Amino acid sequence: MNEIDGMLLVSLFLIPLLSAVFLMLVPSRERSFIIGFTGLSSFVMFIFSLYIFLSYDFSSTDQFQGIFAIPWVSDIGIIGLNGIQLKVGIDGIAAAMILLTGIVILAGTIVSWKITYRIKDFFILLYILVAGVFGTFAMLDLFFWFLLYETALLPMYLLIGVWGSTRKEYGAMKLMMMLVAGSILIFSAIFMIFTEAQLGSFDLELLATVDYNRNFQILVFPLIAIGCGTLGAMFPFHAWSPDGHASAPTAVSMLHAGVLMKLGAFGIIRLGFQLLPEGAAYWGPGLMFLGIVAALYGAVSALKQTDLKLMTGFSSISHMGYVFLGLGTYTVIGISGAVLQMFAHGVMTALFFLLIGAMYDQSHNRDIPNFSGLATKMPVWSIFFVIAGLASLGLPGLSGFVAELHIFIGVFQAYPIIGGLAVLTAAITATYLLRMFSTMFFGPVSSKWDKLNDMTYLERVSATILALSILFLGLWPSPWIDRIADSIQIGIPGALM
Amino acid sequence: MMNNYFLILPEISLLLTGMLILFLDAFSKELGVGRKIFPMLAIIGSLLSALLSFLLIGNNETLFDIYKVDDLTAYFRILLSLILCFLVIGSHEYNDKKITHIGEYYFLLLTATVGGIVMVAGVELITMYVGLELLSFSLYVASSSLINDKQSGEASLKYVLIGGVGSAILLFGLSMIYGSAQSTFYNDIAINFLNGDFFNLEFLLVGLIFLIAGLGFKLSAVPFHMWAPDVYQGAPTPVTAFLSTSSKAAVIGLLFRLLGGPLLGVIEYWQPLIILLSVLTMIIGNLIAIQQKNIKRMLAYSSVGQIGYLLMAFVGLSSYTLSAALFHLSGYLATNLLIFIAIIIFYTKNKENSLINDFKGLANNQPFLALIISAGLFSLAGMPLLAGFFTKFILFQAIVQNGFLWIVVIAVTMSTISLYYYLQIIKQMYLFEDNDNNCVSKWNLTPSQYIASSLLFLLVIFIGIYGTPFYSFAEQSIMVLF
Amino acid sequence: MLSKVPLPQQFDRLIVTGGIVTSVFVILILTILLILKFVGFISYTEVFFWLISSGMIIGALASVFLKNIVHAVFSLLAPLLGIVAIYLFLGSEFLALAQLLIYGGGVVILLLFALMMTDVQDNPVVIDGSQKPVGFIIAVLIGFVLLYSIFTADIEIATPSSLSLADLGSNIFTQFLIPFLLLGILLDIALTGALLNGKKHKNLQSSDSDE
Amino acid sequence: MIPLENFLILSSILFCIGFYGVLSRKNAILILISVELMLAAVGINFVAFSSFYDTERYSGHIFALFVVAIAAAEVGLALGIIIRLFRERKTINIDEANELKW
Repeated sequence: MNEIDGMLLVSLFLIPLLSAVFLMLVPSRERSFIIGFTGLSSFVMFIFSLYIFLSYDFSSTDQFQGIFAIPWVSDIGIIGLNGIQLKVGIDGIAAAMILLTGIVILAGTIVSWKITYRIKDFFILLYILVAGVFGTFAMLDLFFWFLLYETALLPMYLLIGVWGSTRKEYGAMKLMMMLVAGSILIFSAIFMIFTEAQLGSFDLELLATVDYNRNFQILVFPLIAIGCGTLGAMFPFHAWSPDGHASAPTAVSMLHAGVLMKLGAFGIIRLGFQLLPEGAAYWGPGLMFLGIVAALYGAVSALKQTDLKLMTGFSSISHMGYVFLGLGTYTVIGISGAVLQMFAHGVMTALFFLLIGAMYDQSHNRDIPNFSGLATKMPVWSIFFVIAGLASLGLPGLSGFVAELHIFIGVFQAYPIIGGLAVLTAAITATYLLRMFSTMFFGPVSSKWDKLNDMTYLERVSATILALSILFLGLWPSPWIDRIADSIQIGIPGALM
Repeated sequence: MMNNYFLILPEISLLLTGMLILFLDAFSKELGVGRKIFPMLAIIGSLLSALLSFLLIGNNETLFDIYKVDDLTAYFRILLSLILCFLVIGSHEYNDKKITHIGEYYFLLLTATVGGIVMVAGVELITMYVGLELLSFSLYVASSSLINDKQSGEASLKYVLIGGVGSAILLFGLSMIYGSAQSTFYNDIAINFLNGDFFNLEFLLVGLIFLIAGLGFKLSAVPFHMWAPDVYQGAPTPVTAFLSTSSKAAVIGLLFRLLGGPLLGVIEYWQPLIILLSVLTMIIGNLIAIQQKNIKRMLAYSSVGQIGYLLMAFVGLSSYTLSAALFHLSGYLATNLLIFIAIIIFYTKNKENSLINDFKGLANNQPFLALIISAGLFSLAGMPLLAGFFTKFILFQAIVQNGFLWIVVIAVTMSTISLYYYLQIIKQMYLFEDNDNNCVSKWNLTPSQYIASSLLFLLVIFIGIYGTPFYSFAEQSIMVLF
Repeated sequence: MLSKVPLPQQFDRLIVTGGIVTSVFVILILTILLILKFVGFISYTEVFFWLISSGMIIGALASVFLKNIVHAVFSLLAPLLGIVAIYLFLGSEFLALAQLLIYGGGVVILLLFALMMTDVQDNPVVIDGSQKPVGFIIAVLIGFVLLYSIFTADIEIATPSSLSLADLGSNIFTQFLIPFLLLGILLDIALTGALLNGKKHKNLQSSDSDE
Repeated sequence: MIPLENFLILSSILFCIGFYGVLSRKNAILILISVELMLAAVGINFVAFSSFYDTERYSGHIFALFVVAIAAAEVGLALGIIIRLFRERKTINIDEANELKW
């Protein structure tokens, strides 16, 4: 495979940023132009991310590829030579995440075209968010990493607050305050690492070469884990997630559950595992414990929900629990499973939210017992929903299976009891999903929903993109596994085989 | 010894402009000049002063041993002159509408700026004190200049009385420090303090307590902040803007000179006081701001909180923290001025209740204004891509480097809490519709309003993305102290 | 306007009672001090110093504690004029003179004018704030700290030296020229402020004075 | 001859009395009087230190002179504002002047 051009990575987050700036200059009445432009822009982003994923050279022994650096702030004050650089580069994990973002943003943009209220402002904020997400995945400098991480959080408030539905102000404020509070911990951790390393540089590669004191690592790792874990909806810090998801507009839910939550887990890998391996090894069982608690708690809570979106929200918490479970094993296979799960869950949950949004726009109702017989009324919708649901409960041949298999193997290697609990969680997941299917799709067609139409063409297109990704990962996972496992072996040397 | 009077040309130009304005105002009927000429003159004067100060960068000379013209002075000269310039450009329509004695008003703003510069440039206690009073007196009078507004008079009275108490406390502290060091000249004080047992420790301690309390009054640091919200609310909004930018900047500049110069030798005695002041200011300022319904009071408490972050720089005093603080100060001033100018522009057209509710639905009626206000507020809260993030990052990093992680953790927590009340304003602008028709539905900004607000907006973004040139200038200015 | 001012009556009572109270205090203190002098504890200079400083403190206390605002303003005369004597003790004639003119002549008269123009002739008794005890505790604490620091301070023994008017003048007009010029502007500002606020503005009705 | 301590003690007492006045009084003119007391104390301090210690430049004397001038200006300014406030609402008690929350 050929080398990745670093300029491509830079342009990956410049495209959405410049698109946002360009959109600001477009008059808001030019609706069709805005739709065309965002379609083009998101398609370019998708192609770029796909190209980056495909051209990633997984046989290489370098940890990062496509490194490209522009010196930004150097040699002033405490900041030494090359202190802050705009430095990009990716490993296999980031490549997978970038592809995920590309897929979700393409699908999200397409379904957002039906928005009528201030569509221009919506896309400006959405693209700023996407710029932050792409940047965080690609950045190799702690300063810019944190800057773009915060940039990804910032537009959420307005996106949910203005375009959201039920209890949007409360949900938006709660989400914003909790996520920013989490970022304080990351901020402190970055400062402590920078001060401890005494290099005067925020370069991640350089900082990773330092051999930090074991006690220091044990002290700082929880800061990163909790800070990033808040965004990843780790168990005691997940409170924002159901409300936030329930009130967010469709595209934002998709992007948020699909990509932003993965940013949290990605942060734990990038900062926690790669900079502080001993701390990660020390806290691994703790992470695992929180992961299994989250998985069980999310699944049991989802069992009780009748609101479709809340159910999906809790199911997300449960699936993110698997991710932390996999990370906590601290084995190559477990971490690979976690990354695969991040990708699988991202695509799957985006499809879920897309479908729920398509439904809600027509019926303004999300209560599961209210529906019945939808399989005859909305066949296409139901097929997509079943695909997403089956992927979620880990049916072989779909994306969820591959990921969960990896995680379970890793967990059984380390702690068989927790592995048993994880399998129990999978069973509960199957219970609530199958129960929902039987309620909603079968039985008599309620006359209340006579006016319901099946999905529009735009929704079908974007759902197809997501569903294809699910099938692809489920049937032929080796492109992902090759890239991810190699990077983990190189990047996290302490991880057990 | 010949003194080079060219070195104080910026101040002279400001003062002469002020005098010219007073003269033209007094004889406006005879000379037939309109009200439009005063803001023009003020802008020209401040720009001239900024230009002259720019030309005087690189000098390092002391006039009469009491007035130092070096890069730190130049930095503050440029800063204060530009603040005045932007403020007048952005607010002259407002002033024209609300303020009757317009000539005196611009004269007062110019003298206040001179006072601020003198505070930073003076390297002798008397000069410093006269500069401080020049600034304070101008603002006492300026805050009373809404002749028909009852709030304005009350605010001014409270300001005069509490400002007088603050001055008296400050003076008592200065007298004790004078008694301890036996000189009012910074150079001699520094030498005497460095010489060990030559000074009187008890007097010094008492002096430092009173000095910092007195300056705390001027800075509105907690627990000396009680005047700030009332005065901010009652004073005309441009004066409020001046209070929260220039007057704060000048006191911080004075602290740079005083704590980084003569009192550096006795850092162990004043450090605990500054830590206490800074922590209290951050915590209480931000916590009280949450409950405010009045936008000017909220911004008053927010600027109290922001002062806490600046005071942190003196905790672990080194050239790094001071340069970072100076850098942060410039970012903070640009941001705060941006918000205030946007608010002034808003109230030029709308009825001034100063309530947060006034801004309901602004994003529909006036998207540009809503955008710059939210950019400013996000920058104050330290959100990325804007000045607040980068400058705070550098400042906090410098303080952590000096071993005060715990205080930075408090500061970051507080700046998150501040995000909560800034979001209240943003919520009003974006999330709600203007159902009660509080604001005039559509209007166009005048060119001067566009110039002031968009230049500051670009500056805030520029500092946030690429602040290196500003930091280098700040560092070069701070280096004259070390 | 003058007919509205019932000050003469008040002045009569004020001067008589004030004179009696003052002389009682002065005689009392003077007796004690003279006894001390003849016993041999202190010198004549010190007799004067103690007399004046106790007068100042009593006057200051009166101006802070008295309920009648006119009495309080008059009591301020004691500390303000006492300072004149203190400056003379410290050998600074010019400052003493300036103090006498500005404070005794200017400030107190100004305060009385302000009293005349406000409502005190009708109701000279004022009510103090509710935070009196707190203020008292804080003031006593500060006083304790100050006195403690002065008593523990290791003050080197020196003699006060007097400053000639010529030296003072040359100092002000050479070395301290810049602050002196700025002081002129400051007075100008104060004048502007007093005029701006003190003047009656008749025909200025602002658009939004709807209260 | 009177030692330095006596002057300092006198000024400290005057300062505290003034400070108490500031804290306890509610009438604007009386607060102003208390501030004058504090400034008088400061003047004594400056002149005393100057006469005893700083016999070369006598900065303290000059400082005291400046303080006197500025204090007088402040009284003038504050009285102007007090009169304006009285004209507006017939009271000079800062408690009753509560257009703004005190």
